[in-house]
Amino acid sequence: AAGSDTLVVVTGDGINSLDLHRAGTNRPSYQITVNVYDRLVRFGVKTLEDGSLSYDSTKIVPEVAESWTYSSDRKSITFKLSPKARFWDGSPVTAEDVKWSFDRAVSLGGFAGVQMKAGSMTSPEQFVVVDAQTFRIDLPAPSKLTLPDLAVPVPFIINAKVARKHATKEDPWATEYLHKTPAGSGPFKIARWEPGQQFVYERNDAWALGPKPALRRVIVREVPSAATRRALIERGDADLYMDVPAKDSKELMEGGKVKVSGAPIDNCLHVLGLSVTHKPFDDPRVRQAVAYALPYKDILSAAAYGRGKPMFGAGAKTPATTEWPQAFPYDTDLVKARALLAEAGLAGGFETTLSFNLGLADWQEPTALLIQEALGKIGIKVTLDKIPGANWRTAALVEKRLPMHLENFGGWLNYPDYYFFWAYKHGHLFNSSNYKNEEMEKLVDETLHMEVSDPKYAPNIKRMIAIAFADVPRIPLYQPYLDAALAKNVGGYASWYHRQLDCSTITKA
Amino acid sequence: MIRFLRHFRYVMSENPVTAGAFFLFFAIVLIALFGPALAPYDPIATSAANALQAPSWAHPFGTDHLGRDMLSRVIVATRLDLGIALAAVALSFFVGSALGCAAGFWGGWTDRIVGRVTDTIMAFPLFVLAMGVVAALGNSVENIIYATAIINLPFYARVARSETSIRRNAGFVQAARLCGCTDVRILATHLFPNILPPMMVQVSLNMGWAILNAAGLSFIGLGVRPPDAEWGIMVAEGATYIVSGEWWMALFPGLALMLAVFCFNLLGDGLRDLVDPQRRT
Amino acid sequence: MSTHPLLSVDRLSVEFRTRHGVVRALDEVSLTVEKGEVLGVVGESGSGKSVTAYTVLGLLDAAGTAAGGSASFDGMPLTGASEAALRDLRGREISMIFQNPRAALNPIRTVGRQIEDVLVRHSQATRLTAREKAIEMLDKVRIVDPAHRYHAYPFELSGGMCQRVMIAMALACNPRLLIADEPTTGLDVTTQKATMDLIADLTRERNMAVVLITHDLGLAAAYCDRIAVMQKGKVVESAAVADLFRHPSHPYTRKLIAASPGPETDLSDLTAVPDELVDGLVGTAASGEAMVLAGGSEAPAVIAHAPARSDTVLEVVDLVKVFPRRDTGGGWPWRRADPAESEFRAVDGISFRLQRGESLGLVGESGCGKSTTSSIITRLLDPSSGDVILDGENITTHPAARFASLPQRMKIQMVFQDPTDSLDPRYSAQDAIGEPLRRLKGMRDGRKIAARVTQLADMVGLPRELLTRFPHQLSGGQKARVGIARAIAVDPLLLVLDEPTSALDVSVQAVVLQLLDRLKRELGMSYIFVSHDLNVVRLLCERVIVMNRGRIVETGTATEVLRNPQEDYTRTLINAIPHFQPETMT
Amino acid sequence: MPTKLIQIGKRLLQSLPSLFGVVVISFVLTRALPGDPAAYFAGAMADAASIAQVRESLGLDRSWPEQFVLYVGRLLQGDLGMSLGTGVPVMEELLTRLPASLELTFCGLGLAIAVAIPLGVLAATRPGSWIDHLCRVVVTAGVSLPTFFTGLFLIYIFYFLLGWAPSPLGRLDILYLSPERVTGFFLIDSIIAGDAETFWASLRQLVLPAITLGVFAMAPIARMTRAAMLNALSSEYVRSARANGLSRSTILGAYALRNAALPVLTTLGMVFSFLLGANVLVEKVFSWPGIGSYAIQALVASDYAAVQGFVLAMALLFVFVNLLIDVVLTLVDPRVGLDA
Ligand SMILES: Nc1ncnc2c1ncn2[C@@H]1O[C@H](COP(=O)(O)OP(=O)(O)OP(=O)(O)O)[C@@H](O)[C@H]1O
Ligand SMILES: Nc1ncnc2c1ncn2[C@@H]1O[C@H](COP(=O)(O)OP(=O)(O)OP(=O)(O)O)[C@@H](O)[C@H]1O
Ligand SMILES: [Mg+2]
Ligand SMILES: [Mg+2]
Repeated sequence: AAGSDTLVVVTGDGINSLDLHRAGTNRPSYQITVNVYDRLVRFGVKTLEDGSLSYDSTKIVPEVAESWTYSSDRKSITFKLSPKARFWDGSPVTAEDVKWSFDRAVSLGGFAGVQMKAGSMTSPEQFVVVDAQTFRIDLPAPSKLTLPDLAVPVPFIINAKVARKHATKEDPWATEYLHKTPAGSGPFKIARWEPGQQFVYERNDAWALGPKPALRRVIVREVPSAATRRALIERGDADLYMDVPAKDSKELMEGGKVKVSGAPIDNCLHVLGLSVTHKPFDDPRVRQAVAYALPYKDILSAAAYGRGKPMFGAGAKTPATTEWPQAFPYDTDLVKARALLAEAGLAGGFETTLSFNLGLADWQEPTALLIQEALGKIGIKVTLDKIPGANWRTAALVEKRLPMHLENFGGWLNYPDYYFFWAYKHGHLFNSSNYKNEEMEKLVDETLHMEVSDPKYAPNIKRMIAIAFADVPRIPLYQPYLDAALAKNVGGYASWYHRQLDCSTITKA
Repeated sequence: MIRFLRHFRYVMSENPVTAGAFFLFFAIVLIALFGPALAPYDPIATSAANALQAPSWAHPFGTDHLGRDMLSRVIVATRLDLGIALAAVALSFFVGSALGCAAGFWGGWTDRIVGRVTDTIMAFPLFVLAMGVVAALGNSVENIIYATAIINLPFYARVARSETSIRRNAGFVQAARLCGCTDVRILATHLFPNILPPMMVQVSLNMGWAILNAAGLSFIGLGVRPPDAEWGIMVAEGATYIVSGEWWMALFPGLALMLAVFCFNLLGDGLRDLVDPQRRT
Repeated sequence: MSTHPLLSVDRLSVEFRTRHGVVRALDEVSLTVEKGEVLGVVGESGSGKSVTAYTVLGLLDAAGTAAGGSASFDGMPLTGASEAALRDLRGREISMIFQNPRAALNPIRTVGRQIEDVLVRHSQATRLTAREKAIEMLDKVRIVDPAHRYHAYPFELSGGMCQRVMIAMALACNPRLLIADEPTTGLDVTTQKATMDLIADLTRERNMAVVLITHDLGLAAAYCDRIAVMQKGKVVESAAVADLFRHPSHPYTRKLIAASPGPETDLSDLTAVPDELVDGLVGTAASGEAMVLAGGSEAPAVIAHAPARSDTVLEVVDLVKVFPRRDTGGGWPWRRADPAESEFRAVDGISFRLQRGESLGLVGESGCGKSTTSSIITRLLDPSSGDVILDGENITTHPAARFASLPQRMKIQMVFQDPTDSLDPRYSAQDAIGEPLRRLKGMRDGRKIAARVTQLADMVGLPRELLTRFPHQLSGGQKARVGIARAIAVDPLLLVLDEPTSALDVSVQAVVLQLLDRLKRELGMSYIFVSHDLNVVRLLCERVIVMNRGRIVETGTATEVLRNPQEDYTRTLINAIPHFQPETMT
Repeated sequence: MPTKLIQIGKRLLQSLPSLFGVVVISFVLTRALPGDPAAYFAGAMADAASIAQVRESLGLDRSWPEQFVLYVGRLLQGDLGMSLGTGVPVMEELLTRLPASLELTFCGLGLAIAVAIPLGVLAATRPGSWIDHLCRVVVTAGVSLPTFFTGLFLIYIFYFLLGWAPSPLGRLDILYLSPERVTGFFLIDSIIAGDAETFWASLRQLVLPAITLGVFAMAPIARMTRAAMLNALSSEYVRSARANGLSRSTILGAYALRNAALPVLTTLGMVFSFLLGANVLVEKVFSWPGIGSYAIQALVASDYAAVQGFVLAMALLFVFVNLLIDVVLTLVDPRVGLDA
């Protein structure tokens, strides 16, 4: 649409804050942090077989931190800050700034605090300013998760001098100010923000922590209707469209007018959750029966339009590798399903409600319909219940009161134990099935911070997966793709676990 | 009865558009009654292999993203849509006209309170009120009906109020008093039947509006639950497929929706002529 | 001087397309109007008077067509003339005024502007000079302070003033012919006279020809040179006024004359053949023959309640009704307005007694409080103060809202002014008459009710086959009978009649009056008869009360008051009633 | 004239109870919404403690009456609260979005009036003719289309297939900068700024959504115009005007149409507030940054302050528009007083 240094992006959901730490900041707003702020470290980027780019969860590269070293007990990490890192006002990024920012992340509570905790960072005492260019994090115990957790969007570095100026007694962390006015060092600045309509990134020409971004301006425009977004990209009025619904990405790919770049999202699964505290799903045989009755292939073709990695039909009942996610040993087999139901004393079937999130209706609704029909065949009468987005979180995750529901959790940190930690441990947020298994609890606790190289790591992970296979509180449907549609002249797009746009690598011919 | 039929024929012959609307109306009612028997396929049976087929002899309206036959769904949806519209309109008609009649007849505080209540509802952006009600109560068919009824209420109350207050001192009301009728009886047996003709126009307009409203709610995602076929949902679903060239998914339910609303809207004048005794001879 | 008359209508026929096929509204009507002549066109409602006028001016509905004959104005053909030619003619050569003056004026244009419109349209003035001329016209029709009234909207003027404005408009361009279609119906008796006098003066002054359409023979007699009588779309007779009244040649004319009450008329003088009875009685009486209706021709039926002259049926003591005045003050709650200013005393201290079997007339001009009084007496309205004692019991102690369900309700019934308005359009005659039986008498048995309804219908002379009809399928006279049958269904002691005949044709009025008289005698009821027409009141009532502005100004026996009024107000009231006295005609 | 002002004041006072009713109902309605805003806004990974923390910071831990008193108190100070969804004070948001909605609504209404009134007059002068029937069918067809359906098809045909219309991306194409804000109406602001290009650009953006709305609004206006015109044309004053030989144009214009204008004006008031409601869907389809799309988002997210603010703004607008119409009515029709 516009000149070669301006990118027009269309998106369905707008941002509501420029400050990720603030309570109430929505997911799309994370991209501000990604583009506008720097972190100590970041993930590397790799090229996939099909030529598209993706982040590399195994490679952590320097950003503000030039280098880092673990202490011998691995309980503290010391970072050497790069002298090239400068805030927009020209002042250098100091350890003081890093500490203030990290203190803020763990103090404000909410999502930021939770995410920091995943990396074993919970209190300001852990963050130590050694000197202006040296920063140390002390850990209660060694953890493999700390360093990757520093690469996620949350621990971004704020210009503490600027922010402090706008802090008040009631608002010591300057949330009011940073909400509308970022103070960072990242490759882009926010040129304007019209809530509900658009915001514009402008290149920070002074950024020196990596190759200078090719784009000078990025205009991100909110377009609520998916059909319109698709029309815009097809007509060439937009250059980039992220989070394309599966059907559109399949068709756009076939249409050939635009490029579609996508990869399966790491550590993410679309699942059917069965609440083990609701009868009759407390009986594992019933859960297995459901797992045998699901029309996996139909779901993959009619709901995911092929943009999903199959997660069914594994030959063996136990996992051969630690790969996650991996296919479960279930496949559509109504005979087995009926047999299992009969075994559970429910040969006559039963009635239940399948709930799904209105906000994700594009894949959940067809999936739900297919499941409803398929379960009908083994005598399970399913009523569908659409729950509005605002209510979903409360019903499904907080109160965990939905007997049968569609869920899609993805862990930012790409370790199976991290997934199990959130989704299989009792009381944890994404364990919407209320699943509880003593062995699983122990395994996860033991493995979570363990290094991958630890000899116990692989057996533990396999055991966890084997339990998940057998108990199936969550029946995986498929591993989704994150697809982006790009104009033919746009390159350098990489897909990220946080599912946000990273503008710095993108080029436009 | 024969007189009514003759009158009916007269009203029809006088206005071809009304006659067309009535014909359409009967067709819609028949489809609503016998829809499931008429539908060539099971409207909720999915078939991934048949997904998104363009209209053909086998599927005259094509199939949707789950391979369901659109023709069957459009046919079967008639009953639900008509049901929602009828129920919502009946509810608001009875409640609204009772309130309006009372307000118009007794005036004073009754009038003031009813007036304020209807003003308050009217001051709401109506569609948003309906959205709020459905969002708050949950999206079931009943709640859609309640929401639609609530936002239609003021219109009936207003028409009923003004029509009643015109007539409240009419000779025949005074005469009824002399005949020993109590106020309530006068309202029920003398005033209410007489304000029916103007209300009839409102009823038919509102029927159409009720369907549109339900469709709008579906478009926002607050409509009837799947897999029930409902025109609004089908249009809303189909809407996302227009750009990719699967126009039939939105077009046919949209046409059905439009035709029904169109028919109801046109029905109004005819209905009034039918129930208006002045026009009867 | 030209040989042809100013307006000549020659065997004009007009047809209307209706849902029942073609209706012939005019059937070979022929009329002529000479220069300066005033022609009266009289006839019952629906006889085609208005249609004649509209056809002449080319103002017929789209549904109507001239089916034959012709009309010409000063030799120029009107039927078949182009719309443009007619437009030039209208207002400049021929103009017309209508019955309801307020409705005939554009409600949202000042009256001055409306007169100007006509002047400018016919190039009698430019927009610059029009104003002056309009004011001059307003002055001519004797509107006080015309320069000020020029800016008035119709709703700010009284009915009489509106009619004057209409006249001003009609005469603004000095037309040669004025057609006045019932110009004074709906106006107060006193205003009516003033308006007619004004028209007469102005047209005489300008030597204009006038066609005066009316159903009031008295009016026609007083103001016309010649009268044409119309019946069912035909002109049945046309003659100079004196000739017509002295030697009416057509039976219909005779009937009309006979049915019009004068100061000397007796109730039995009023003879009439109501059309529906002619049909109903299978032509026992030849249509031309007048027939005396009233059971009086036979021996009076046994009187149910023997009138004991002494006892009092009704006593009204110092009745007052105060209405809040709407249009005064800013309405601020804290600004208490002067009560005299904020209140309006519609009834202001009325007291009278009524004996059993007696009938009392209540007379007065429009708005003097007659209807309010009768509503209070019938307990449809609560008085502000005062008592109504019916049959020895003070019935004002029961609030009007609850009176409907009390047994006393039966004792007092009412017949309303407008028979159409007082019948529920959705109730058949049968249902309407049966309703009081059901509600007040508590009758449940459908057959018994039907039997009683039939009896009542017979009593009021309503053909039985009409009982299943709805009000809009009945004629005015028939509707009046339904109303009367309903009122007497529960054998009330007292019947209040609020102008029961004012919406009816003279001939129908005569029949109804006779019917009422017969019922009174047969059933021994007492009447309170409300009217503005003393002549009518006199026929039915022994005693009369004359009201003005909510007060009683004069009372006495009917003949006394009419012959020898004591008050000026009564006198103007009597004088304003146009009537003819063939005896005194020259 | 001061009496008129007093009357207007009185009218405004009269609308206070219903405004209060709106405040109460919108408050209760939002609280009755099923979603828990605290859980929603605490974010993806929030645990119970952080949800409680968010709840406290939003003041949602207090009892309803307490919350209501606080809300009304702030309302009286002109503070509508902060929208959680967009993170901007509701007042500010409404002020920027309202002109967008109004501009669209006015254009739609203007379009509808321009088509419907002549149609209605045409139909009324030839009642029962084929023109009459055609008008009726056409306008009824318009109101029978769901707005979102019309909008989508217009976009599909005129933007996607034919490419005549600009991209349905709100008020201005990406290439243009919005004109300096004076009224908030882009059409007016661009004229003030003397920027013809921006004017055309924003006009082009307006065409499709305005047509979508206008088609929907045509029917009631045409219907009422026809009925009122028929009424006026069959009235006695028109007959007497004809009897006085007034010309056809004077009769149609100064006599019939002026009188017919009264009920039509009243209808316009209704249609206007109706359109503001219908806007919700049209704005969603056309990505129009108005208050309608704001309301949808807020409602779905249980964004209390935003929903309440929106409803209140609409109610005020409704009261204002009706007052305006009443005032215009008194100017057109001398008989009408302002007292309700
Ligand atoms: N538009 C019309 N369509 C059908 N019939 C009509 C129409 N106008 C008048 N008529 C018929 O023409 C006949 C004469 O009507 P017209 O109005 O001339 O009576 P009228 O003598 O003026 O009565 P009134 O005293 O009540 O004014 C009536 O029978 C009426 O039914
Ligand atoms: N409900 C009311 N509120 C205010 N004023 C009223 C009301 N009813 C009647 N009036 C006034 O009281 C006065 C008397 O009215 P009423 O109807 O009794 O007159 P009337 O003598 O019957 O006149 P008409 O001959 O026109 O029927 C009139 O000036 C009228 O305007
Ligand atoms: Mg007439
Ligand atoms: Mg009266």
